[in-house]
Amino acid sequence: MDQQHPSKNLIELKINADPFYLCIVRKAVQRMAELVGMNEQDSDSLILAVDEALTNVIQHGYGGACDQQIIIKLRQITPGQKEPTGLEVIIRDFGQQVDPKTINGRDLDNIRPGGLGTHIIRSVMDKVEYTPQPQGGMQLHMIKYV
Amino acid sequence: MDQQHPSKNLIELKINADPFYLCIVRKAVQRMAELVGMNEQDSDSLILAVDEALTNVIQHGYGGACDQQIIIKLRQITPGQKEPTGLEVIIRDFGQQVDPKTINGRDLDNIRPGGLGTHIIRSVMDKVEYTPQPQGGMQLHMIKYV
Amino acid sequence: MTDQKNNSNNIVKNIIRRDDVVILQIVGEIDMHSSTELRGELLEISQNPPAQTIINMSEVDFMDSSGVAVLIEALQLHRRNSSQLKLVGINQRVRSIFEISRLDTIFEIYDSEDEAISA
Amino acid sequence: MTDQKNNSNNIVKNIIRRDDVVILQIVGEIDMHSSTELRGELLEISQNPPAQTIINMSEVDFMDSSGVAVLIEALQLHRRNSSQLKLVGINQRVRSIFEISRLDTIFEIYDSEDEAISA
Ligand SMILES: Nc1ncnc2c1ncn2[C@@H]1O[C@H](COP(=O)(O)OP(=O)(O)O)[C@@H](O)[C@H]1O
Ligand SMILES: Nc1ncnc2c1ncn2[C@@H]1O[C@H](COP(=O)(O)OP(=O)(O)O)[C@@H](O)[C@H]1O
Repeated sequence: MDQQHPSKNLIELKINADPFYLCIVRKAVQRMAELVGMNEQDSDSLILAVDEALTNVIQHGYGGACDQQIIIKLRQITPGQKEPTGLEVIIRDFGQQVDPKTINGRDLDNIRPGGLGTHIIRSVMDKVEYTPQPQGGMQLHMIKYV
Repeated sequence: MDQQHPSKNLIELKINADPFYLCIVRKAVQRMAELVGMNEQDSDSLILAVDEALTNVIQHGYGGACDQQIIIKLRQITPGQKEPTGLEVIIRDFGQQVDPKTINGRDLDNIRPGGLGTHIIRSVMDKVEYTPQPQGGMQLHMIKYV
Repeated sequence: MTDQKNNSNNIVKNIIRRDDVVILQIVGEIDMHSSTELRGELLEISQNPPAQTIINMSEVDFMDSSGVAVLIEALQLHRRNSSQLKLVGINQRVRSIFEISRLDTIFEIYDSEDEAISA
Repeated sequence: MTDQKNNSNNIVKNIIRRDDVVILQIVGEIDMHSSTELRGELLEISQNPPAQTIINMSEVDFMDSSGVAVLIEALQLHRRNSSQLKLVGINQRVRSIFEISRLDTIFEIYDSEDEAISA
């Protein structure tokens, strides 16, 4: 990530794994979505997807241990030879590691509370990649193009 | 800062030195002020003081070079033997160093645009301490008690 | 949980109980933090179930799956009580989560409170 | 400056010019980023100065010293043109910057547009 321009249009947030702080991250995502020129509808779903990913880290990665840390990086993707404009979101935790293949929501026809987060993330984002980190914890790499 | 609890009720933000991102920091400060139980009026002035300090870094510390970095740390001060509840704000830049004694606003009776930021910061915050950093740049350490 | 967090931005703005209808107006952002307040309110309503509960969401700026989970739980409780749960004023900002989750087919959704009551 | 930043959240909501009064309604958060828009608008008004300009700030949620600087500059331009600049609807959220900066004594401040016009 951003070897060449270490801080150009990049925001980094470190928060406790506590739902109390989600609204701050949403505000940051909203502002970055504006920066890359996303329309309001796309921006709203992007905000939702990031919120769902963080909610999952809090719930499953840390099992509700609110004093743990989550790092969120938001970076503008400037249109290049290969890529269109977009927003890159990286979420890093230091919690439980899981096999990315096991991260799946419920059957949408089986109505019950829960099991919607991953559906939302995958339907909104253009790239979704979970990677267990060698030093512990998980990283979720997401991209949404404009 | 926070040796014992490296991440308990601490938020850290890294932004570019660009006014575009100020609104994100204000949202974070607002949420932290809520956390420490600040009333709305105090919270509003705290938000204003942090905004003014960042505006100064952008303008004077970096001279408008928007691709430079600012780090903002917000930490809850839990009531201890010596201190009441409050919010600690640390703003770190890597820009021009100045003698803290030279950071002063204009005479309030001499009405002209500008020169109000430091007045606001000093009248709102209970502690204001500028320190040039050995590794370059400045650090502003502020506290507001509830 | 971190202590000392006040809930200054309440999401339940207003509750009106008239005849056998409860109208609950919720506002703001409903996420994993604030949805517990909504859940408490809806569980309380289910203790003493009216013929219908109408949730007015026209001033809801954000809702995530924690909010949806609370609504689904409430819908199931209402069905068990043979009472009705209706949603009103779903705006553009929260419509997408209803669509992605296919909830627009599960909930009874109306444009206005009057329309919901007389439906 | 970083490019590609759209100004989707405009702070100038409405401008009404009637007889020799301009009423400018501004909304949202006025900081170092958004104050340039306000400055442009006020400079334009000063090009062709009305007898009085009234700035309605009742929907302003935040204002910092960048906003104040723009207002002071506009006040000075208006005085030079022998026209009046009046502020209306200063709410609790922006009152403190007026007090700390002692601007409540420099600006003509009124509760409503009508009061300002007839003053
Ligand atoms: N960050 C994560 N760390 C570990 N497991 C996860 C994570 N995110 C999702 N999962 C797994 O994927 C499942 C589906 O997640 P989701 O669709 O969001 O529904 P829910 O969180 O309501 O169970 C979770 O139940 C969990 O087992
Ligand atoms: N972060 C900073 N770095 C360097 N100089 C600063 C900084 N903050 C304030 N100053 C100095 O203090 C002066 C007064 O600041 P302030 O009261 O905010 O008014 P203004 O920024 O409008 O000049 C500035 O003009 C500048 O010389």
